[in-house]
Amino acid sequence: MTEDKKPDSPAASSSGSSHVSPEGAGEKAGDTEKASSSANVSSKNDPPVAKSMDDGSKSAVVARPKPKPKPPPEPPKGPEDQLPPDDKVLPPMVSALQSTLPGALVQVSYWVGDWTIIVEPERLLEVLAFLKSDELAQFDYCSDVTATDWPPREKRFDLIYCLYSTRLRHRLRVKTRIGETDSIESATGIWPAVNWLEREVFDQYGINFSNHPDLRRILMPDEWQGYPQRKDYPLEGPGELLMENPQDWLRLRNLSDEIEIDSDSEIE
Amino acid sequence: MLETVVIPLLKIAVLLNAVLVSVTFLVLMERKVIAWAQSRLGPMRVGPYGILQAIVDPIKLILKEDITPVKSDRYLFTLAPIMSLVPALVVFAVVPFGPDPLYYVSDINVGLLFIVSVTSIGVYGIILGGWASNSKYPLLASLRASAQLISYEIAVTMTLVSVILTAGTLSLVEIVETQEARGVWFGFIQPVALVLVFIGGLAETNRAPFDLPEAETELTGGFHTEYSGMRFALFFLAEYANMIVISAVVVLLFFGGWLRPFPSVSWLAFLDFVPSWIWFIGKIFAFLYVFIWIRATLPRYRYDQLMGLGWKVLIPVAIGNVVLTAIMKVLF
Amino acid sequence: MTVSVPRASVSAFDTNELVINMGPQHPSTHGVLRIILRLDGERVIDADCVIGYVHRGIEKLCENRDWTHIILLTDRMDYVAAATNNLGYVEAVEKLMQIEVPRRARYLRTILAELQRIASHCLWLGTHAMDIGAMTVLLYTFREREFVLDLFEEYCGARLTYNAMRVGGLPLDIPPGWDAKVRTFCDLMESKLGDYEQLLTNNRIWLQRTRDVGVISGDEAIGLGLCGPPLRGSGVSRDLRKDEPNAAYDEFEFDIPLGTRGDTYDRYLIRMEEFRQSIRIVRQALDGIPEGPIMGKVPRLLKPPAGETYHAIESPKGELGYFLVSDGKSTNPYRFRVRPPSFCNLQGLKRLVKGHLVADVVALIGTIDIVLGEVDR
Amino acid sequence: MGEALLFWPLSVLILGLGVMVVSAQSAVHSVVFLVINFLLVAVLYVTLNAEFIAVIQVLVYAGGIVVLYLFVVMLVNLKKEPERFADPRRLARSGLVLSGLVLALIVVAAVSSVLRNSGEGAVSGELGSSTPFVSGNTEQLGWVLYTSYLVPFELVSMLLLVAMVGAIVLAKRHL
Repeated sequence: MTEDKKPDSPAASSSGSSHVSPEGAGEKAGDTEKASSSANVSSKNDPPVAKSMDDGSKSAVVARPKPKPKPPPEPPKGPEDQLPPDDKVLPPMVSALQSTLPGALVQVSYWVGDWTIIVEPERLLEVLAFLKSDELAQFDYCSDVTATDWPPREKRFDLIYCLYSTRLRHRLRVKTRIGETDSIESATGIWPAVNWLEREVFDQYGINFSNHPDLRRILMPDEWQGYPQRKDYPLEGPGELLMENPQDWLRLRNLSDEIEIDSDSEIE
Repeated sequence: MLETVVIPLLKIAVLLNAVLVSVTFLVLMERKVIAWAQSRLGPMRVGPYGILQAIVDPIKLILKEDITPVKSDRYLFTLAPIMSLVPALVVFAVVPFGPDPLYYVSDINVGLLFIVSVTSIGVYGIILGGWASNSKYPLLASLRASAQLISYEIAVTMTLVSVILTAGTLSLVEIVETQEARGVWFGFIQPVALVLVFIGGLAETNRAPFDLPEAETELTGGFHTEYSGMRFALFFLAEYANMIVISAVVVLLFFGGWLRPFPSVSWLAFLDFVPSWIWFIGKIFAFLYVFIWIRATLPRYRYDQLMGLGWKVLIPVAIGNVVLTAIMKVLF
Repeated sequence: MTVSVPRASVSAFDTNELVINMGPQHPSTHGVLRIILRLDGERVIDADCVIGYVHRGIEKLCENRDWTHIILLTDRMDYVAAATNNLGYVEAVEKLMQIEVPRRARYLRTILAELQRIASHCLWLGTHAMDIGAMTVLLYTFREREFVLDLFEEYCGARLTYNAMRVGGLPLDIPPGWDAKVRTFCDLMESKLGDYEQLLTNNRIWLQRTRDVGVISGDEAIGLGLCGPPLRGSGVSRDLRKDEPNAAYDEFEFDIPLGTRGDTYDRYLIRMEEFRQSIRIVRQALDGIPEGPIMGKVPRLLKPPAGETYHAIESPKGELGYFLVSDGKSTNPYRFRVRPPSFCNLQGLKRLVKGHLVADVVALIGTIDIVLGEVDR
Repeated sequence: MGEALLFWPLSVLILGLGVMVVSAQSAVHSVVFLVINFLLVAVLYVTLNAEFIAVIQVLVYAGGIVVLYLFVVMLVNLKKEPERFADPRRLARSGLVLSGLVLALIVVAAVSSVLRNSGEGAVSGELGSSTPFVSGNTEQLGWVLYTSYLVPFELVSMLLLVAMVGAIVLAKRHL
């Protein structure tokens, strides 16, 4: 457990202020928003999820200071990774994985016919490489890479690789849990296919992939602020802030304007 | 004075009008024929069966705003469409519509070479148009165009040599008269040359399947991407006028020009009641129909394949044809 | 023979690479796709796809709609094959809730999905041929596609975004006489396919334009995550209708056409054969439509138990997967993720176009058959 | 008389265009002037009743060679003027000397040819005598080329072939 981030505001504000001059646009986007909202922590109103991931997660765990117009139900703390029933035999590649890479596997889960394995984030790449090359697994095809966001959890993201074997025709999902500031090794070396898929995860969730050849935003514009698929991102985009807290919205606008000016001057 | 100035001027006026009007109707014909090939109706709104579309289209183009891009080369941008249309029209000066001097503006003794050389000037319109637009797609298109036109011009000119050898003259009127005297169209004597000239003609007029300079699905319209209004209309006119020129050349050289079919068969002489120019124009339109038909049917060549076809197939075959014709001429 | 020319004398000329921007407004990028091409002459050195111009955040939207509303949003992804999108989604939910779907509904779903495949392939064939310059094919295929749209209109009232399926079955039974019309369409389509093939399959120019263009080996295609016809074109036998049968596919006989060379022409042939196989499936399904209900036992308020699942079906473009997470408490999915086949296939474009000419870029965009609504979601 | 009327304006135009070819700011413009120049020269040939030469002039020079010039000029993209020598005056001086030399050469050639013509009768007479049984400009040219000047003609064609091969070898690095 290398995770050191605590779900309270001092950590958030320190992480925000430590990145005053960021390099990447995506990183910049996240951090500036973080900074703006952490500066705003003391302000009385608490927009539902709009402000930032940190505050959102905190407000979800800590008791809400103000009653909402429509208080949402308690956010779930994580997926229920159901254990396989006792009469289910583990697929051979999972047992092979257990014996070859002991300790990498955290849990094996089975639900409505799908096998999922949950692995340590540090050993994810090792596991994926094993699954690709092993005789019993032969997962040569990566169908999908995606993530889920569970804000109350300490390691809030589930990163999920959906694997398929065109030779043995079976599927497996590999899941790992990572925190917001963690970065995880990219699997582009194993399957070139994950290039865009990981870019999309980065774009939508802000999960950092190290050693990714081309980590840029893909669906959102390059200068976009925030990560839209996170649970604390407002459904209708930053415009929702305008309704809740015009001041926040203005600050966001100014920030994005400044960034535009900066990037223009770089081009010139 | 009347003989040397007024009558030629009158002829030129009539000819120019006829060409321009037939170009507008050719556009309508193209739209209609392609529509029928594609199980559509084509233009139906303006006039009965859309006939008046031929008149409305030019009016629309003339009335449209004529945009000159800011960063374009202003003078060349205007010069280019002119340079493309003028040669296409000048060529008609030597096209004979009948045996009588009344039916042609002039009969110079190097008529065929005149046509070849004047049409070769037309490429400047395309190149300069593409360059003057100061835009990348037109530039690519004009590069394609110049390479394509030059290589196919070589093939076509080389092929024409074999026809000249067969006819023994460069004058278009005399070429047709030779066909009459021999009693057979040259298309039957020189079938290879016919095919070569027709393919080369398709390429020189930028028609499908060789319409690379204006391939709208690749180069978004090619060299005339930036053109609009009247200047676009000039390019448009030039393309269709060139189609008519190529058809006229093919008809004159290979299909007996104004002659009726089978000029040697005497019992077909009753066909002579049809005036010569009607035969000629009828044949031209038959060829134009083939042009359009091909456009509706075939996919487009790729640039390297097009150049390969020109240099590796057409030119060797054309040279071989010339050599063969010369040998036959010496032997027989 | 290699003649070496000193580098300095070459660089005296301005032979810079030309960077051209294809799209987002370009006649043959099939929507708002932007490709930045680096050219050496007309040869493509590198290509960078820029997407996201029609990103509507469908995944985010779906996480805030309830399980039934989402069907309508899935229509908007691959809008030329909306029924297939519906099918994939409702089956994923059914899998999550373990709902049994009546056999009649599964048969009808199969018919709808296969008709949709024919319509989608019609659009693909027309635009692909149009890009390569054969414009007549476009009008022919649209004529037939119109027939399919009419059939769908008669079935559900909509022509493009059908909202044609429900969790647990179908909202509507087929109108009387509809199956006869589908049969007529199958006969018509079969004869028209001959027309298309006559225009293209043995056409020399078509062969020259598509043979050996965008060749990709099977292993490389797997690695790049290609799916659907582009993957099968490289000789990889992977069709989810056979491998992981959904709807009623396990009850029908059909073949999976496979390519040998992995070039554009093979991909073309495969899709042409898929037309025929789809017709074959539709005919078998029409012959055997069982009587019975069209809706299974479904609770009024959908609230799947907590858990997650990934369910993929073979859409006309390839593997269309849905990854759904339910928290078991709310009536919305906690996570709604689509694995869009067009997106994954478009990723391969960069590899396919390298070394080809500008004109081939157009042919290759056509051959991977993308719908930007699905790429961007 | 009519020819003379046409000749003087034409020659003035041709010379003027020649100056513009040299002095045009943009390389593409100067190529365009060159094309017009060639077309006018072709008209000059027509006034001399040399239709064949005129047509070939248009076909080969205006329609063929200059297109290639234009091709190159467009691609090389000479937005800025090429580098000048440090001393612009030196360039002007050497230009002046060169043009003076060329002018002197032309004058000498013209004077000597006039002197020779007056002394030995017309050259065209000789030409005519060697081509007794053909009529017309084109045939005459062909006759002369393939009889009196056969060897030079073939030599020139060889030279062109060599030049072509050389150009291909230079341009294509990998054959």
